Amino acid sequence: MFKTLLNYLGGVPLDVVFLARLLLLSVILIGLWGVLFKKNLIMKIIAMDIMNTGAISLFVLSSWYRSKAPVIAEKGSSIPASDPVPQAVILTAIVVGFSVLALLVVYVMDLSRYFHTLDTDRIQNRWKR
Amino acid sequence: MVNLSVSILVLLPFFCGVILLAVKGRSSRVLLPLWVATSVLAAIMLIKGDSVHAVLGGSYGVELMFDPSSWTFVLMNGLVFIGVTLSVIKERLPLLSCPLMAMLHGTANAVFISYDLFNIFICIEFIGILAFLFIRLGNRIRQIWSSIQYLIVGNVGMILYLTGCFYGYSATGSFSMETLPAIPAIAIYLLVIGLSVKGGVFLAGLWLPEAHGEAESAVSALLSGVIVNCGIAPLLRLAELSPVAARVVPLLALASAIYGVIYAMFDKDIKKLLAYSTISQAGFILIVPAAGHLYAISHGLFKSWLFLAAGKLPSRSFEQLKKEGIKVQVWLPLLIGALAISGMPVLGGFGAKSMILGKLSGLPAILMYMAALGTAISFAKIIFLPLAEGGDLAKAVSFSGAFYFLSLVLRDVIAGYFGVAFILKTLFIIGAGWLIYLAITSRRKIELPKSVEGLDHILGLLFVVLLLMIVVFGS
Amino acid sequence: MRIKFDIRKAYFAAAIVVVALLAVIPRTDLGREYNAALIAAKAGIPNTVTAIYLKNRLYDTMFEVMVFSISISGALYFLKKENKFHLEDTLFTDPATIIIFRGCAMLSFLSACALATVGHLSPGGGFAAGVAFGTSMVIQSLISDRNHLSNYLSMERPERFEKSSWMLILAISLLTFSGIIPSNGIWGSLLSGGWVPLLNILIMIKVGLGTWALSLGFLDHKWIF
Amino acid sequence: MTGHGLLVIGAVLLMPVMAFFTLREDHILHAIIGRGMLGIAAAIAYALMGAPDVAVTEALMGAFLVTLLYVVVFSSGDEFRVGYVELPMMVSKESEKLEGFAVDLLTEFGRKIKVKPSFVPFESRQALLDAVREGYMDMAIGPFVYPFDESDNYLTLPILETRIFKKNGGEWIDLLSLLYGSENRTFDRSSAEMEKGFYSVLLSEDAHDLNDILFSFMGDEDNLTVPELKKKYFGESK
Repeated sequence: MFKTLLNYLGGVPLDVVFLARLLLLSVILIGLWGVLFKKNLIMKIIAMDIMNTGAISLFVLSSWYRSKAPVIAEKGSSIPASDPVPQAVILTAIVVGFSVLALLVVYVMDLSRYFHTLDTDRIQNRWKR
Repeated sequence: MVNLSVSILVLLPFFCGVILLAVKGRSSRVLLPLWVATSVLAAIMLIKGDSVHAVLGGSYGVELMFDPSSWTFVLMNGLVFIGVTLSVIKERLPLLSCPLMAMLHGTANAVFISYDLFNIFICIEFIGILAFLFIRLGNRIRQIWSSIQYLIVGNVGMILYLTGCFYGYSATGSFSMETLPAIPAIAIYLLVIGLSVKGGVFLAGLWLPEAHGEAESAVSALLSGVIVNCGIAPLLRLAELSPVAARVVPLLALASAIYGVIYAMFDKDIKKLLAYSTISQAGFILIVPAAGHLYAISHGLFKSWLFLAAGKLPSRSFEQLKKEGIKVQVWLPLLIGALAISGMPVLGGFGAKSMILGKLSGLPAILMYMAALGTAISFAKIIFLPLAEGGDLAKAVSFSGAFYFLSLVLRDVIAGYFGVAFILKTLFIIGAGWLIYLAITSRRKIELPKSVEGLDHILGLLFVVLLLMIVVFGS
Repeated sequence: MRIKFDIRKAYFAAAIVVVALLAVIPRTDLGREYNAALIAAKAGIPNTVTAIYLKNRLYDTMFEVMVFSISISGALYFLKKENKFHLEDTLFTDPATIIIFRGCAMLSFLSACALATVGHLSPGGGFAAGVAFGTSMVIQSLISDRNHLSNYLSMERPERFEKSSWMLILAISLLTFSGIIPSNGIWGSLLSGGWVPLLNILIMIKVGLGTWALSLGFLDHKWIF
Repeated sequence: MTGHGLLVIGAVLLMPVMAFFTLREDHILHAIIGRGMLGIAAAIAYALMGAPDVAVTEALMGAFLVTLLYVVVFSSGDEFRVGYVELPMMVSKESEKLEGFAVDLLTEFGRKIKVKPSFVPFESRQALLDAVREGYMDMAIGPFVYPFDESDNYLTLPILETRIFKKNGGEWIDLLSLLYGSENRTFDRSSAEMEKGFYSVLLSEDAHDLNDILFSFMGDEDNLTVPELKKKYFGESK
C-alpha cells in the first residue's frame, strides 16, 4: 500500500534513496535558512554546523548498500557491502568541520566581550557610522 | 621523484611548523632556508618542464599532478614567502605566527600539486583556518569581526564545494580530476562557486576588502599573494579539464575584473584599493585558463610587495597622504609596484598581461582592455602621491624590496612576450589611464554603494550567482 | 544599514531553486558495492574504512590531524592569553558525584582503548577513540582538586607527549608514502596491516590530549562548570 | 520499500525535524539541545545505513563534543559583567539576594535586551575601577558620583541625582553613604558645603553596543522604570 502511494505521488523514481536524498538536502536548506535569517552570531554558527552535517550525511547516503558495514569477515570473501571510500573520506570532513567550529566559537566569545548582543547588523553598523 | 618533492614541499614545512610550535620560536629567520628550498626545487622542475601524474597510496589513493602550471604556483609560493620573511625578519613576531607561516607554506604547496577534489577541500579548509588565525593575530576589535566573517563565508563556500564533491563522486566513483567531464553540470557549478569564494573571484570575493583592510601588512601580503591563489589554482585546473567549467570560469573572470576595477577606481583607502584590485586581477588570471599561472606569479609578487610597502605608510586615506606626502623609502617601492601592476614593460606584469590580452578576441578583449585601463587609472592614485623630503634613499633599497624587484624583472625577462605592438599598446593604455586620472577621477568624489559587503549579502549572493550560472549555462 | 527583508527572501528563494535542481539529478551510483572486498584484500585489514583512511588516503588524514591540532592550539592561544579569575580548588566535592565521575572516566577510557586498538578489525576510528580518551581525562580532572591536578599532571608533560605523537604521525606518513610499510601480518590479528594499528593509537593520543587541553583551557578560563 | 528502508527513512526524517526545531526561535539553549539531538539523529541514520565508523565519530564528535562546546559558549556568552561595591539602598546584599536601585535598574535593562547581568562583588573602589578600565567588568555600580568620578578611560552615565558634601580639602562623601554608611567614616557636615551631583554607572570602553543601548534605554522618556524605582526606594523624598 505504502509503495503504491509513493509511486502515485509522481513519475519520479520514488525509491528510498531518492527520498532520503531529498530529506538530507532539506537539512542543508534549513541550515542555510538559519544562516541567512538569524540575527545572533551564535545562531548563525549553529545553523552553519547544521548545513555541514547535512552535506556530510549526503556522503553516507551514497555509500549505502543494503546497510552492510564494509567489514570483511574472511580474507578472500567478496560479499557486496557498503562502499567504504566515501565513509573514510567523510570521517575527515567531520573532524575538519568540528575544528573549524571550535575555533569560530571560541573567537566569537572574544567578540562578545565587545558586542554583547552579538547581533550581526549592529556589529556591522558599528563601523559604517 | 614524487616522494622527494612531496616530502620537501609539504612534509618538511609541517615538521618545522610542529617543532616551532613546540619550541615556541618567534624569529622567522629560521624558516628562510625552507622557502629557498621550495623555490629552488620549483625552478629546477620548471626548467626540466616534464609533467608527472602520481597516485599516492594505492587504488583509492590521493592523486597528485606535477606539471609546469603547478610548479609555477609553487615557485610563486616560495618567492612570496621569501619576500615577506625578509621584510619582517627583524621584528619579533607574535607567538603563533612562525609555525602558522610554515604550515601555510606547506598547505599552499599541497593545494598547487593536488589533483584530487577531496584533497583540495581539506587543504583549503586548513588554509581557511590558518588565514583566520593570521588575520586574528593583531587583536584589534575590527580584526576579530573581519576574521570571523572570513571564516563563516569560507565555510559556507566549502560546504557547497563538498556537496559538489558528493555529486561528482556519486556520478563517477572517484575524486580524481580526470573524471571531471563525466560530472553533472550542477556539480561543476558548485565546485566553481566554492573555489571562487576562497579565490576572491567576483561577488564571492567580497570578504576581501574587509579582511585586507584590517589585517597587518605582512598578513595582507600573504593573504593576497598566496592564500587567494590557493583558491584560483584549482579553478584554473577545473577550467582546463571540464568543458562546462571552461565556459563558466572565463565569464566569471570577466565580471570579476570589471567589478574589481570599478570599485578600485573610486576607493579612498589604499588597502581597500589593493584588495579590490586583487579581485580584478583574479579575473585577469582566470580569463585564459591555459596561461593563467604565468600571470598569477607576477600578480603574487607585485601585490604582496605593494601590501608590504603600503603597511609602512603613515595613514591609509588618500586625502591625508596627498596633504602630507610620503617619504622616499616608502614612495619608491610603491611607485615600482604600481607601475608593475599597470603593466609597465620590463616590470613583471607586462609579459603575462600582453600574452593574455593577445589570446583574447572580440568582446572579451575589449572588456579586458577596459579593465587594464581601469587598473592604470586606479594605480595612478598611488603613482601621483607627492614625495615628502627627509626620507633617506638608503633605506628605500631594503633587502626585501631588492629581492622583489629582481624577481619581477627576471620574471619578465625569462617568460617575456615582447612584441613591439604590445609595448606600444601597453604604454598607450598606461598613458591614457594617467590622463583620465588627472582629468576626471582625481576631482570627482563618487561614493559607490558598499552595502553589498554585509555578511548576509555575501552568503546570499553565492546562491544568486549559482542560480545565474544554472540559468545561463543550463543544468 | 537596514537590510530590507525582501532581499534575503530573494536569496533564500534562489537557494531553494538550486537545491530543488540538485534533488532531481538522476542517480547513477550503482555497482560500487564490491570496493570493500578489493581494498580489504590489499590492505590485509578486515575494516576497509580504516584501511582507506589510514593507508590509501593517509595524505588526507595527515592534513586532518594538522587541522585538528592547529585549531586546538589556535583556541588555546586565545584562552591562555586571557587573564583568569581565581578558581576554587575542587569543583565537585560531593562524594557521590566523585564516585560516579570516576566510574564514567574509567568507562570512557576503556572504550577509548577498545576503539583505538581494535579500530582496524572492527568499526571504530582513531578520532572517535581520541575524543573518548579526552573525555575521560576531562572527567578525571574535574573531580581531583586543582593544585593536586596542576602539579601532578602539569601541562608540560602532556604538551611534550602531544607534540611527539604529532611528529611520529608525520614521520609514519612519510614512510608510508615512500612505500616502507611492515608486512601485513596474519589476517585479523591485533598487529596486522602495516602501520595502521600504531597510527590508530597515535591519533588517539594526539586527539585525546588536544581535547583535554582545550577543556582545561575552558576550565581555567572559568567558562565551564 | 522494505521494512528496513522504512526504518532508515524514519531516522533520516528525524534530521530535518531536529534541524527545524533547533532554528525555530532565537533562544540559544533550545538551539543547543536541538543541535545535540540532530547529532544523535545523524548517528542513528548513519548506523542504519551501514556506516558504523562514521556513526561512532558523529556521535562522539558531532553530538557530544559540539554540544559541550556550545554549552561552554552559552554559559559565558549571554551575560554582561557588573562589578559592585556595597552601598545601602543603591546596591546591597541582604541574605544572599542583591537588591537596590541600581541592581533593579540593570536587571530590568537586561530583561529588555535578553542579556542577563552577572554581579561580581569587589572590596575596594580602586579594584573595581581598574577592572572596568581593563575591560574585565562591563559596568560598575556603587558609590560612584558623576562630577567627581569622571575619567577618560571609562564612560559615566548619571542615573540618580543626589547631594554631595564636599570639604575644601577635596574629600567628599555622598548622601547615601553618609546617612546609611556603615563604615565609620567620621565626617563633620558642618564645614562642607552642599553640591549637586549624580549617582552614576561606569561603563567600560570595550562594551560598545551595550553602552549605546543603555544610553538609549535611559534616554527615552516613555520608559518608566526609573521613576518607578525612585518611588519604590526613595519615596520621592530626594
